[in-house]
Amino acid sequence: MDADLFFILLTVTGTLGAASAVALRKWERACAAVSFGAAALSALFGTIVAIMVLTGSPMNIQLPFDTPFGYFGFSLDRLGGFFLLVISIVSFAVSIYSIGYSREYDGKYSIALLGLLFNAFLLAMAFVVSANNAIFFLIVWESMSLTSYLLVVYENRKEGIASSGLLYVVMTHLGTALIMVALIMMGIYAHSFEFSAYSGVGALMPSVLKSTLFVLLFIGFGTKAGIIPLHVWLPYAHPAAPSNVSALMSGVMVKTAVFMLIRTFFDFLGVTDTWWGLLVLLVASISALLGVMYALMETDIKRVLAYSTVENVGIILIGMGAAMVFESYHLDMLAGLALIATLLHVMNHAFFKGALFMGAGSILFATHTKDMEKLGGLARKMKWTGIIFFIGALSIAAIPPFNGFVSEWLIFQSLLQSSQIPDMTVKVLLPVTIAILALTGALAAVCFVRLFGIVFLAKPRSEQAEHAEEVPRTMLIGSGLAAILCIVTGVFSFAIIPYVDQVTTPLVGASAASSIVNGFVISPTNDQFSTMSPFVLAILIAVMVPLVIVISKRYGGKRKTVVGDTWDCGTPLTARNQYTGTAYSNPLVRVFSYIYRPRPEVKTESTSSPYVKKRLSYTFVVVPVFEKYLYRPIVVVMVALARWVSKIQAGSIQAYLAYIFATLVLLLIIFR
Amino acid sequence: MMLEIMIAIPLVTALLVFITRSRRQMELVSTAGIVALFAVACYIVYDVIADGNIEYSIWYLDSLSAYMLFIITFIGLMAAIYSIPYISHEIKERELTVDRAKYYYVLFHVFMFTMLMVVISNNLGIMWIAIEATTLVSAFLVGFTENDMAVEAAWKYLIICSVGITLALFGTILAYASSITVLGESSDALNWSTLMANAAQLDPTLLKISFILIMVGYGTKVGLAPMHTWLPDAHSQAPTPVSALLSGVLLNCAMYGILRYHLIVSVSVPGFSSTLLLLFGLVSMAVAAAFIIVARDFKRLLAYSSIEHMGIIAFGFGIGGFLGIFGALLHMLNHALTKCLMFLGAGNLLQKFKTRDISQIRGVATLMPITAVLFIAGALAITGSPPFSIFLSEVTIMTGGLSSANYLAVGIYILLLAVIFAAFMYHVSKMMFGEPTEGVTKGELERSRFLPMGTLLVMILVMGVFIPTQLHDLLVKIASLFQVFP
Amino acid sequence: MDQIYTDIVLSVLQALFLLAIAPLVTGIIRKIKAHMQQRKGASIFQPYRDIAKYFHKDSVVSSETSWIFSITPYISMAAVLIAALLVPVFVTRTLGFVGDLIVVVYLLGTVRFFTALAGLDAGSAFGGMASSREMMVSSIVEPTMLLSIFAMGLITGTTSLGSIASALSVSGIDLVRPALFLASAAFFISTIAENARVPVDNPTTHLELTMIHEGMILEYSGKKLGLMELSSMTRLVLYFTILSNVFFPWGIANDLSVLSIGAGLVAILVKVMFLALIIAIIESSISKLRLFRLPNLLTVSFTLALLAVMSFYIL
Amino acid sequence: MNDIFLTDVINGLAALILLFAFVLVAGVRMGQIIRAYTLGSLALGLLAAAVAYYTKADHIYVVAVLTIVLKVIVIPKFLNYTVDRIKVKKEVEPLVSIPGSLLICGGLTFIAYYIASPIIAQGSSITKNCLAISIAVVFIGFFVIIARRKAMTEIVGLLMMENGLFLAAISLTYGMPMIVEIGVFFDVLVAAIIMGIFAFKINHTFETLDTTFMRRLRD
Repeated sequence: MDADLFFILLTVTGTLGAASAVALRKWERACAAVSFGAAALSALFGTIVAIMVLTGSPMNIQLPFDTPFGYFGFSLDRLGGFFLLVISIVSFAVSIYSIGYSREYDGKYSIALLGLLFNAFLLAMAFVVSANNAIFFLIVWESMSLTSYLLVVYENRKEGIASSGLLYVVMTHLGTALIMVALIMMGIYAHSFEFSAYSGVGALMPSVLKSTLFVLLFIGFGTKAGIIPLHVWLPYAHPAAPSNVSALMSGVMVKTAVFMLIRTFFDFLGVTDTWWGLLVLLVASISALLGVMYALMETDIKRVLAYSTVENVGIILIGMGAAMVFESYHLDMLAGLALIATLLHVMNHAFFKGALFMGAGSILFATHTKDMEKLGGLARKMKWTGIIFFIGALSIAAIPPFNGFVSEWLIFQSLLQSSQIPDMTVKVLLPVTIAILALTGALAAVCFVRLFGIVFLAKPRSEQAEHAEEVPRTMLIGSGLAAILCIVTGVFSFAIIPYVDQVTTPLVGASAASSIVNGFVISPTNDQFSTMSPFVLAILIAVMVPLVIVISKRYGGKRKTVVGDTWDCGTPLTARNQYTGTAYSNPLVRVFSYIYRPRPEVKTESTSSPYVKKRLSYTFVVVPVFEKYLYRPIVVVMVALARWVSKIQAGSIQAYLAYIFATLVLLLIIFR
Repeated sequence: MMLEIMIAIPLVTALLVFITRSRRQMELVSTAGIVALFAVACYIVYDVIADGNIEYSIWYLDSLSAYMLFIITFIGLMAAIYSIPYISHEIKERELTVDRAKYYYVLFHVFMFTMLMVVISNNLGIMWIAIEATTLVSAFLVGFTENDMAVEAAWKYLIICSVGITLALFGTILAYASSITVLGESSDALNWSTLMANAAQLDPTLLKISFILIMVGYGTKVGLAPMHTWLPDAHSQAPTPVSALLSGVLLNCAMYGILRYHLIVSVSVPGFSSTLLLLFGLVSMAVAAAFIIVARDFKRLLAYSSIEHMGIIAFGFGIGGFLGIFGALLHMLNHALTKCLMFLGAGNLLQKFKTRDISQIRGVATLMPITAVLFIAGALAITGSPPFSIFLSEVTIMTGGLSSANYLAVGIYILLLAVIFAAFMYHVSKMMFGEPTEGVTKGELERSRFLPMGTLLVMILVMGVFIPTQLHDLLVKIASLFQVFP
Repeated sequence: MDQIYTDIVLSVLQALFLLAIAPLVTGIIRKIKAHMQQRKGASIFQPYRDIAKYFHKDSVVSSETSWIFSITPYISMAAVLIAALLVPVFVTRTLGFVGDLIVVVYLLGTVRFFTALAGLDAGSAFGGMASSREMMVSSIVEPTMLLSIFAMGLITGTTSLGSIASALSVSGIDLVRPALFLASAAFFISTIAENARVPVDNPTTHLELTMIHEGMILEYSGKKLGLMELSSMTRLVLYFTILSNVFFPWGIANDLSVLSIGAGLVAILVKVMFLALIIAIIESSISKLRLFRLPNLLTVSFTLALLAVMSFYIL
Repeated sequence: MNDIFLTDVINGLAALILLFAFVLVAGVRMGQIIRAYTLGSLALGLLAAAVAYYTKADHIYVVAVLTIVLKVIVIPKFLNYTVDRIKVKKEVEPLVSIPGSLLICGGLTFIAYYIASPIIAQGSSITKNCLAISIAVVFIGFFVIIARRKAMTEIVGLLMMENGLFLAAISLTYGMPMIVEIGVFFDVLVAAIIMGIFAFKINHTFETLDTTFMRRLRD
């Protein structure tokens, strides 16, 4: 059995899924079951293909017709395979989840449309990582953007959905334009638009052009990846989409951008200048830090998660940037280490962000709100959702031995290797990145303590939360799968790394695995720098926790526990006494006020006497810096310009003719 | 012989429609006529592809004309089919009497006839006459709904285009003059084939002036800025199927006129004509972009987008080189198909909402889901998003530009495309999404409208990833006219 | 192979040792403070009695709480103990291969993570406030600790505790650089902050509005309270040990001869007591800072740590 | 008769056409304008005849006849008829004052000469400098369309542009191929008529022929 066959199966099932969605539009439940089932199946095929490719049977399919850009088709090397694996696994989980989740829309919006677009989206993503021709890639890439755009505006009657979608589609389109130029320029130098001819094309270019293309690609794909300041669309679009789609967009789609960044930088252009890596590091650090900081401010669960995606992409790119710096000094081993860390984090983030977004979806499903301030106490009402979400939170907060911790640890280690860089200034710069990364990690922990604590613990803050019930089984299975993977990929990372290494080896030209992994233990390349074994850690925890429990139960004999009220200083507590999400993050706002520029304002309606207030209302906003100072002006200028030009169409026929006359005379005089 | 038959068909159809009595009859006749026309045209096109150019008496068909022929007849077919539900709806709404409807169908077919004449006549003079004729006939179609706006639009259309056309005639004369020193006053000295054959000896100074006049003259009809001013008025006021025809086909016909001269001039004065084309192309795109941003009327929006796309085509030809030409040619077809789809969709909206004002149209996705899907798809396609066909042609042109190192031009081109995309999507998403407009009942109009629209969508979707071999070969053949080869 | 077993045995022993002396150290600090405040003060063994007492009491649990509240004590105790397994106390040989300093820091982070959640769980304003403040503090403290550790890592060319300790203690003075002192200073401030000591927090107060750490465990009682107390005591000692054995590891045993181990034991006891003394002095000489003054102090420590890392290259 | 005389005649007639163009610009009433156009056309017809005589090319006689029949008789009649039918004031109401218009037209004539000069320089055919005049006439016609308000004046201006073309056609190329000539003539006629029809429509819908009132369609 070769991979080609399974890839074809993937395509066919996906298409059938889309078709069946339309065919069964009358029977919503059946429609959901069939179309999402098909999606799950095709994701399964995707997983098979990916595994086959990763175990060394490359895939290659060619479409049977010619275009001015040569033949279109699909081919997968190990890098593509790795990303296809991530995509497929998450897609699989999400597809299953969607069967239940789509109930949310029964009778409100067309399930058929959802199924159709969902399948199309999955296919598009699978194609993006496997397209073998620049133009074909652009086609599928943009198709992916458009299907996701249509999914974002799926709940189209909702307030503000249209504008969120617009922002998204416009930003991503701008990005694509730049990518287009870059890829085509490469094609011109490679004398072919097939990716097979692209690798190493950078060597043929003048360095100025090369650097220009680097910048174009970084901005272009950066837009999709959501790096600051190109992230503006992300916190609007991801929350706007149906939660299952958000999971895909945040978990997987942004990764396709990372995929292409790695592909283009390491494979096509070849990293030669150090400043490339430094630029990436700079931008990535800013994204990571600001991303998590904005995440801390949000009270909309899905926006929190969206911003945390910005943060994690930042972390991923920090890894990649480090790899680029090392590569530029031909420290191949270290580049390999950094790249492995990057790819691991790509995978891990896909899993825990998938779990978290699905969890958020479940909350939405059960309570019909995603506003933290209206939630609370769900851990008791939705036990399993709570646990799943908690696992996700632990992973993203890099609690050992969950997967988030492993990749973050590796990134730290690879940054620490900066001591081997010959250049002094660069050496001194990297520790700053370390500091920022550390700070980011800590803030991320705060962010998710806050999120989980406010949403799942203590008293419910509203009616909906009061009457929340556990979500359907399919949703639990889907999100649970992702959660389990968070643990597995963490604990057994020592087994995964060698495969990842095979992915990076051709890119950096050196295999790092042998020195990274020995037995259960992971250690960065240069021997005895430091070691860590998530596997053994897991065992220790598995032993220690029960031990503690047993001992503490034994010692002092059996004692009964009485259930009582929370300590309330004598006045009965209501849900309004609890700390809110805003209050929780308030200390940090005050600490980092120079970044947040908070605009708190207190309104008091006083009665006749100034001492008796009728009402005190407190509103608090964080200024969206980039939108206000970067994007708004551009739009304003554009529109003003347009208005100015549009004066020529004033309706007077004489004027119209005058234009023609002027043009004519002018041309005749110039070119006579 | 086949040619005479073909151009006879629309005239005969018009006549038959004229003598019909009931609505059903005229619909039947008109459909039959257009289908027959399309069939014959296809046969001829196939003929040209199979065994080369056709040239006798005043006719001349090479691959380029054949290509245009296909576009004209196909879009004509689509528009004619769509006309049936559209017009009958108008009649139902008491907007039209049956006699007016008949008048409409007659004009429609005569219009088709004039456009056919443009592309199959060898003699540049006759081509000019044909183009002028298209103006005169379509003027009535533009002013068809005889309210004040329509009349105004028609008048502007008539005057501005006639003036432009007159300049074009001047250009034609000069082109002729440039030839007499070589060919003497032979009556076929105005034949394109003859001129092309002797292009090298023609008097360059005269030709340059001639081409400027042609560029401005026919350019007016193509709708290149700053001669475009009539276009938004005419396209927004005409009955929607006619708008589709105007945007999709008529503009291409005028462009065809320019191309014929471009071919000659680029031989005798290399680079001159392409520079002009490139210039006008970019200017048109820029102006169109501005108007698309501030658009308030969705039919005008589409009209401006037509200006933009004519600009792109001109740009492509200006860029030149195989990819530039190939892209531009492909774009002619793609634009015709997509714009036709858009206008048909616009027709649905217009008849549903009874307004052309963007700000008064909300929640189409809820009210008319199918139309919404088609319209959004069309919008994405027209703004050059994959997987629709326009993307392919635009990228081809862009590649041509980059490989011929026109970095600045391409830079502007891309910037404008991006801006237009943003503006266009802004308007469209405002119309399609959100809470529906008050007092508009849910539900689609006649189902038969979706036959042509669906066909068009499928075509642009398929051609988005794959160019049929015949088409590919045909385009390569046309490109060879421009002395460029893959 | 038996190498491993000895390592395991040793690390378990050291962990137990820490666990054993933890309450004692707290007791000693309290005693010293009492003396400085002209009080007689409780016996230095009082903490042992307290914990024993907690374990023999029934407990009251709020009706609002969830499973988070009930597992937190076990998790935090376990996490601290695991961390203890990785830290060299009197011998440099431990289960170091399982995790380096970063892991230790993250394990302690885990404790904080759970405690903060537990604080929120009961739904009282105090818990929420405390947890929020705790996280605010930690968000600056954790990177500080990591950075100071990285400084050590750069100096000694490793981040695994055992290696750092042995490297320093063996190669001795020639590794001593400005970075070392900067880093240790930063880490010391972190220790204070992390263990809820003055001037960051006041462990003895139960005045709701000022307490941070106590606020989070306000709802606990009985065995669970005992565990929480014990774990935080152990954590304090653990920090002391890291501070002493990572930054000033001299005296720690590098082999298993009775003599050197004895020396190691003495050394660690001396260092810990010394640190306890310093803490006590600080606590009784300066007062607790206002909450929103804290960031300044913490940022100072952060900067110190960053300087430490950079100075390694520059100086 | 000798060529020199003939060329003088031809050039003279060409000059006459230009003169009448100026007269037209100077016209303040519809009647005057139409008359100026008629005379211009007449001059054109005669010029055509002269060229025909000079080149012994019979088909140009046809052109001459057609010109005179159509442009001197039919079209002016039609125009007058329209003007009478549409009961509007006979003033032309210029946008640009008459003197100003005349000055501008002078400038345009100069530009026309400037543009044509390289071609005249080549000077193979004896009537090359008619090109300059024809360009000038085209420009002036164009200017009339722009600078006058009435729908009627727009039509006349257009027709005058066509006269300019014919001047060029005849003088440069001694007439175009027959079918083209016929076609063009027919076309001009039809155009004039159709525009007349629309003039009616405009008057019918707007109660005026002043096209500056048509400002409904705009952005």
